[in-house]
Amino acid sequence: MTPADLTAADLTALAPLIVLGVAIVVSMLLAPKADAALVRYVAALGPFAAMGIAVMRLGTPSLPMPALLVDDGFARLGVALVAATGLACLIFLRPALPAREGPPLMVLATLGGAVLAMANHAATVFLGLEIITLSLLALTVLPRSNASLEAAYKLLILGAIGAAALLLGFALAYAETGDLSLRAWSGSGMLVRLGAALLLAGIAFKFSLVPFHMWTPDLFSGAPPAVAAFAGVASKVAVAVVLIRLAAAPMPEPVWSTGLAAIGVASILLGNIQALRQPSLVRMLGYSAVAHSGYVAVILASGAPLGAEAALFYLASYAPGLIAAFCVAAGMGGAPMLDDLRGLIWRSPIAGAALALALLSLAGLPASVGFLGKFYLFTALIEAEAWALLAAAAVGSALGLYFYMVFMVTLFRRDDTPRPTPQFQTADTILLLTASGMIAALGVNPNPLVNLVRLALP
Amino acid sequence: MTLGAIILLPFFGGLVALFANLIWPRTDRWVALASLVLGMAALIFVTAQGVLTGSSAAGIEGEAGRWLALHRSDWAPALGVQILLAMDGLSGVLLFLSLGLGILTVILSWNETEKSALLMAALCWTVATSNGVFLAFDLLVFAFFWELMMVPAFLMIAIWGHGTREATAIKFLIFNTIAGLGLLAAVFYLGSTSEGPVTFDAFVIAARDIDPTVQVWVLAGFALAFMVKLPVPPFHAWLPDAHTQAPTVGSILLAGLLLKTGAYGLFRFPAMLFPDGFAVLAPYGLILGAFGTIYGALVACGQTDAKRLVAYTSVAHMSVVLMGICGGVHFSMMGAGIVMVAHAFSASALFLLIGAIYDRVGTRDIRQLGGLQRNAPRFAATFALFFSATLAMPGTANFLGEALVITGMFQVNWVYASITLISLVISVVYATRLFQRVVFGASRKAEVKQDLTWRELGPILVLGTGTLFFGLLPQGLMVALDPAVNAAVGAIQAVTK
Amino acid sequence: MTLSPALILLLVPSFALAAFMVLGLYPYTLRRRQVHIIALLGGALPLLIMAPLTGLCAAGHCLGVVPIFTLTVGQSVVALALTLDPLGATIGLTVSAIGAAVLVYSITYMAATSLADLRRFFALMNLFLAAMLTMVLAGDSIVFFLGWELMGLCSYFLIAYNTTSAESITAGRKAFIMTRVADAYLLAALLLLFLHANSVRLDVLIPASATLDATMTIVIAALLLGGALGKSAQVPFHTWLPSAMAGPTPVSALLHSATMVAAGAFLLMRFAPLMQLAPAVQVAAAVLGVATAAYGAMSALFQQDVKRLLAYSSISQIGFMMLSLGVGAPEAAAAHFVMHAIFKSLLFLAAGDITHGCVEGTDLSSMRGAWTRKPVSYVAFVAGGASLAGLPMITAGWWSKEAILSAVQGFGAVGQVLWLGAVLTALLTGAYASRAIMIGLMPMRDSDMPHAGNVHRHEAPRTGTIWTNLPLMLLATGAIVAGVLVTPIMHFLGAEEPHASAFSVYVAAAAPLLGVGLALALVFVPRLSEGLRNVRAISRKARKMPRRGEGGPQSRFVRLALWLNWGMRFDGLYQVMFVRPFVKGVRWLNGYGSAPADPVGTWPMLALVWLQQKITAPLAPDWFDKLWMWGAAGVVRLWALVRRVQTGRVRDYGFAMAGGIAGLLLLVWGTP
Amino acid sequence: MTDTFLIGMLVLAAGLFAVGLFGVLARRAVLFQLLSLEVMLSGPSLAFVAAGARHGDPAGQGMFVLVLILAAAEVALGLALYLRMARTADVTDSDSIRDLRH
Amino acid sequence: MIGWFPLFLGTLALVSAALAVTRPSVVHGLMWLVAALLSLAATFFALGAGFAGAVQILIYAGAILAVFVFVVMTFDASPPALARERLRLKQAARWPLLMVLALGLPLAFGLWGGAVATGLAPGGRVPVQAVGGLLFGPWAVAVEIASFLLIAALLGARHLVRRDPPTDSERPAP
Repeated sequence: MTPADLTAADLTALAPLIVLGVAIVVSMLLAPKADAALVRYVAALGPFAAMGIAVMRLGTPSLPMPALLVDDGFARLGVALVAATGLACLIFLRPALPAREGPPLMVLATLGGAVLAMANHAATVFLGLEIITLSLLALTVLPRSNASLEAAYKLLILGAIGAAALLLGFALAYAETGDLSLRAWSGSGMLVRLGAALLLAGIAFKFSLVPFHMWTPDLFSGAPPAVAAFAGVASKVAVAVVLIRLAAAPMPEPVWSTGLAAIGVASILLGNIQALRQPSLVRMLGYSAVAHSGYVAVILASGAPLGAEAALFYLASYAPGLIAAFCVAAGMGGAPMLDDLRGLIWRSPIAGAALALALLSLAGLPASVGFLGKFYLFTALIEAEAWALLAAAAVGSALGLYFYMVFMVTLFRRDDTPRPTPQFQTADTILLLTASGMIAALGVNPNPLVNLVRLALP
Repeated sequence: MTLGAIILLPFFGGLVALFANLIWPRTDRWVALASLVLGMAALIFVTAQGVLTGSSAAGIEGEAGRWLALHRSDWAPALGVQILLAMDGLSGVLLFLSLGLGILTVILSWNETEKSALLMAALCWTVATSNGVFLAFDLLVFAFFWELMMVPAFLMIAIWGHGTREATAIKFLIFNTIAGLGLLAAVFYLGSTSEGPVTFDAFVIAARDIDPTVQVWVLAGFALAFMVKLPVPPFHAWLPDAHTQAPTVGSILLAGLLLKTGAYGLFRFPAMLFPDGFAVLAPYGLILGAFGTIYGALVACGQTDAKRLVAYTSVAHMSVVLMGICGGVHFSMMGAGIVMVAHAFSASALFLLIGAIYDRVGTRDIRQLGGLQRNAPRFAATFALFFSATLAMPGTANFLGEALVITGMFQVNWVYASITLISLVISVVYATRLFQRVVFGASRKAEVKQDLTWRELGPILVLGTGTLFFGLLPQGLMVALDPAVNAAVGAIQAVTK
Repeated sequence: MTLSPALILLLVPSFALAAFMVLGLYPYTLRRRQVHIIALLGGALPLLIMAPLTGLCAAGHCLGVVPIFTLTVGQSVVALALTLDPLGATIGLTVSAIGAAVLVYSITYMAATSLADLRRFFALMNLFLAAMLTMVLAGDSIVFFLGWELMGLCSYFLIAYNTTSAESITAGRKAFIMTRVADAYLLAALLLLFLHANSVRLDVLIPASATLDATMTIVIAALLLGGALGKSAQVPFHTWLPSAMAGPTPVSALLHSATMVAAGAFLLMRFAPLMQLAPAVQVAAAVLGVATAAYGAMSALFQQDVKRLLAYSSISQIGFMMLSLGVGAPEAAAAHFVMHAIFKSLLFLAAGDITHGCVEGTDLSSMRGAWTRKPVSYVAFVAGGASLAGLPMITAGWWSKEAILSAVQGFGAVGQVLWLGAVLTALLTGAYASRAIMIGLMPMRDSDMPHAGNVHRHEAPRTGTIWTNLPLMLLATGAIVAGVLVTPIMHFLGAEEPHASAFSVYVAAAAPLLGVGLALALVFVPRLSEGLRNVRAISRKARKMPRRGEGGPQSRFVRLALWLNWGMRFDGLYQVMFVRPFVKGVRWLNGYGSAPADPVGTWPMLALVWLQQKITAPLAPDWFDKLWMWGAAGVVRLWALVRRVQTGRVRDYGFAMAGGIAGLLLLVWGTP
Repeated sequence: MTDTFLIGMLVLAAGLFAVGLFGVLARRAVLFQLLSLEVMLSGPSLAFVAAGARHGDPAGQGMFVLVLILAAAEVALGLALYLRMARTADVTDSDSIRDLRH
Repeated sequence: MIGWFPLFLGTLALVSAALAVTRPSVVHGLMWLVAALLSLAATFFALGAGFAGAVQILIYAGAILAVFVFVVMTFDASPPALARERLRLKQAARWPLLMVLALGLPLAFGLWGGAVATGLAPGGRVPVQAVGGLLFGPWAVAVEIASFLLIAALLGARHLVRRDPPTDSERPAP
């Protein structure tokens, strides 16, 4: 099949990628000369359109796709979530005016996520992952501060290790089966099993699971908050889709149930413990992101029938909280410490309340959508009768509660020291309100989100 | 949907109150009051309807006549969650209590200036969430309200508290949330192991035949949450701190309402859902309760902070409730129900009085107080009334409840009965200690000059009337509680026989 | 609740209760006169209703059970009721009469108090009266217990009436706590009976006790006895009563003569049919009764405070009642109840009037010169004292005591021993009663009055007002002539004429007279009176029982007298046995000792710390073990440890990743 | 090409990966770490090409091209980063770049 | 015998790579890297993957290394600096070496015991046309996407090397 052979059906299925690509190219070309706001709007059109297309096509029958990609419910949901996150992050991507590469890079990262969500083949998985990594890297250095350079350097080096491991894994499986699509992983020879271990390492890097997680907190504190939010949400959603596909392959055994479960549990425990007394908001979110990845990993490792649904719901429920928290961090100048947050809710009620709600959701307390995410997590683990994993998740949740609450209480502390009021633009405020609204509304009535996730299931 | 209104009216009232001041200043308290009064009206309407038209609960088999109102609608069918609200006499009594205390606390904090809108909202939300707990029969919704209930209380302690309020607030939250995890895990387990469609409908689960061993474990999860909230030693460590540091209205709602949710949960669910597990665990509950009632009383005897003292008496009294429930006979459960109500009146009133003293002289140290008798006779008189209630003087509802619990204990095991009797004796020790230090004597360092104002006296008289009324004419209360008690006792006896 | 004429019974306590509510709750300031009127109405109206009702009852038209209303607790029915039977009528009439007398007397006695305190005083007195009447007339165990407990509460407030005096506050608390113990016994007994009979009505409950099994009968009877002993200040629960004399005199007159302390005896009279089913308990009651009587009499003999003397005499006299109840003669006990109420309230009132305003308070020396200072009161005191001493034939006390002694003699072999003890006690009674009287005859001595306050004594009016004299005279008359009522009362209650051998009657009659002789010796034999003066000096100075050898060498007589003066040191015994361990325990629980405050609440923390110290610390150098023991080491410390993993060096990060990869590969390679 | 030789090539590829990884872990100089990345990535390249040759499948070489693109992109970004960092820090020692930690 | 020759060349590449990462001087390291890459290219030719070999030489050994060499000019190559590099490697080498062994040995032993799925016929030389046909046929989308990878690198690199001062660094350097 050559490009000329593309059918209308193919174009429909590829439409999200196409609109994203067009948005990237146009905004990139506009970037050096045009008004920065215009660049941002043009760039935003891409994720917006991609999200619209993906959501509209949810639930319709799968179309046959060109090789390497697949058009099924997971792909559409993944694209929708990635694009939505990309759009949100674009709004509060701060160093926008001088560094005009920002918006196109953010859309680029979104494109990577979309590719990953649709990937069905070693080539696309690899490309999707690396586009995300490299564009995040480029986004990270936008401020060109020492911290951002350091974070980018760490991501580069570690990302290359991860990529090399992933590639070697694919290569080994390919050597044994001669097949590069994800079906290859259903083999059970030694080469496939070794490859699976390497593949898991590569993916766990992107999913920031212990011990492949160490770039996460550094990136979260070094990069602009919007970038961190994207790394925390969108790339994980996309990787989760890949993991779900791999789970369906199914992956060869000791690696999957034991290996993934072990690193998942390690992530839950280590992430939560490392976040325990962390005074910096963004680093705390970084460590807690590790823990949240761990929760998703144990869901998938447990092999619960509910696994895919639970994992996707968990990530979707986790998204608004993290985005809102990072948006507040952006307004506070990027890396607020615990002391900076003292009494925030009195100084800036909307930001404070949004952050409080976000922490509530991340902690998984009721009346927030995070609670239902935890509900799914525990239900799935109980269903799979994975008691050890359940215990780890419970311990992790209890630990998590502590540090989220420390931040929460700080927000309400009365404080006499004058502190700067955070700066929020109108778009930020709208984003905060939307995210808070989603946390609360979905927390009370999760049906829309549940139905959305269910539409994606085969 | 009137049942829903009982929850939603206070909730939205709180929400509106939060923003009301932005439009017209000082309207927040009116909004809060109005929403609570409307909620009370809705409750009265539902109760009257239920009593007059008989059972409206066609959906619950074999329990005709018990339920005053029932509401069932879908919430998240995808998750098997529905809005299932039901009200019987027990719920009704506690709902009256909750809304009534809500109104009282709004009146008490009428002149609050610091972040008054948020305080009003927190008061309304406390009432709304505990109403949810009292009404929900979908276990997930129950757990939802259960966890949510902590948020406004947490805010009240953390913002308007005294002393080390933040640490206390976190302690409160950690204790209850960790305990809440047990409840959540148990609820999830029940939901996810259902045969057929996932459901959290308590009535469906109650009808299910669960393996007794499993029942024990799941019940342990439930009981942990309830016993921490109750609280029973050794899970009580959060309570004295929370009571001491909380503002007066916070203490009143904690003692009057939040502790009751724990008692309600123990009263309602173990016997209903896990009778086999209940039969296994109840003896341990009795032991814990017996220990707690003596322990709480003994520790109370040595306190110097008046609020802490009352807090420990709460520990003792709620342990009696635990004993009553675990006794599992009609007398003891009825007694537990009455102690719940009585303790809500007496402890709230004592917190109110101590709060009023604290407002005047800025200390709660009973070594520094004194001379109330001479300077503030109204204070002294009301204090004497609730002092009598605390030590379970006949004629107060507290006595009735404890006497019934003791009666039930005699049916269960005379050892527990004698322990309860001993606690009655010790109650005199701590009560007289509090009373004589605060009311008698010459004025020590902190002299209360101003007697109770009418705004304080009004709520106290309401509480005092309640204490005496239910102590002398408890028939209405007993009739209201009877169906719930009968159901629980019936379920237990069906197993133990 | 149907309206019936019988409901008039409900009015008896209601008036006193209404007076309490008006005085206690009426929000506006009442004037002194109005307070007096309300209090008197509350005190006198019950008497005015009780008197005709008792008359009717004596004529054979008792009202019987008057149901009030009915509660249902599950399958059980709780029917609240009042009842008027001969026992209730007799005791009720006595109580209301004494109550009225005391309230009338109080008007003058309390003239110096402030209006607010006066209101409080009368309100509580009325409430107390209402409670006692409620208990006496109770037709079911709930109402009975309501009155019983309410009395305890009122006694607390009344004994601690003087709220600025630490002594009276402590005394009130002591009384409350000790009687509460008895209340717990009673409550247990009542609830057990309720469970057995499935009813609270006394007319159902008591007959139903016949069907109890033997063990349960003994248990319940013992519990009832415990309740009675506690409330009636019998050994070993008696120590609260002497301390309770810290309250005002009218309070002592009401609470500690006719009503509260006698309530225990009334309880056993009420439940006499049940008690008779448990002979072992009855014997115990009798033995304890006679022991208490003897104990009280011996202690009273050496008291230096007139009120304490009267307190011990109350203990002693109620011991007689217990003895009578123990030998199965509740009617005699009831008769003695009536007589005791009359003469003991009289004694309190008279002594109160005599010593009122004296510098030395109620010390016996304040009685000196009473004959010249307060002739009316002194005459009344003599009448009461004679009745207490039981001077044969001419006093009411002799008749009722004789009835008891006769009943005891009819109690078989044990009865003879008990009788002997009782007679000896009667001797002692004669001694201490006449000792107080004789001191009243002695002239005032300025040497006893170290302060200038004796001016006050001289200026006090020789005769009191009508408000004091009227009750004193009426009661004094009663104390002498009411003896004629003993037989009718016993008939009324359904007992046979008491009859005893002539010898025993002579002996019993001689005993009080011998006692008078003993008193003469104590007062007028120089050595003995000197010794007593020593006792007085020591006990006033030390405020506690001196140790052996302390305060100089003492004769054996003085040591004995001191020992008895201090009530055989029961207080110290209880201090050591109960109070101190309790206080120590409470203090330990509250963090004064080595344990932290609220140890159980902090045990999870302590356990963690302990685990950390015991398990983790020895392994501290071993990092691997430390990792495993993280659960014990405290999560925060773990955090401090773990956060160092994030070194910031990219090589270390890569190293961790390589470790992860290696681990996964090893997993694959190592798994077949 | 027999399977045994394929395995041999794969072992060599793994060796290249390991050597590159060693370089990243052991060398402190930034430039050497970047250099080691190239070595590390050449491992999978070799494995893909060898496997493609074993199966006679062009996809192996196709993957090789993609790996090459990645390598090129990483070198470009890495060196740009290096130059930018060289203005402020001693980049002969990557251990000194550790402001973000704990 | 086709098998032995690529193995030999591959071993050569491995040894060169090992030398490349252990030289103290970056210039020497680069030279050995070139050697390794060229050996690899030769291996590809020997394996019959002419396209890969050619691309390896052109792009890797040519373009990429040219960039490297350009950057290497900034590197301090004085004798003390070299001595320091040597010392640093010596100090830091032990644990990485052990770790790489821990990782490499199971991999190698596992591979040694592995086998290719039965039923797959051994293929032969892959003509360049086949590769081209794949890349511009079924994999066209992947190639398109790969171009975005380069765009990302391009944008990032351009931003990094641009001369203007970082006016918008919103985060102060720690």
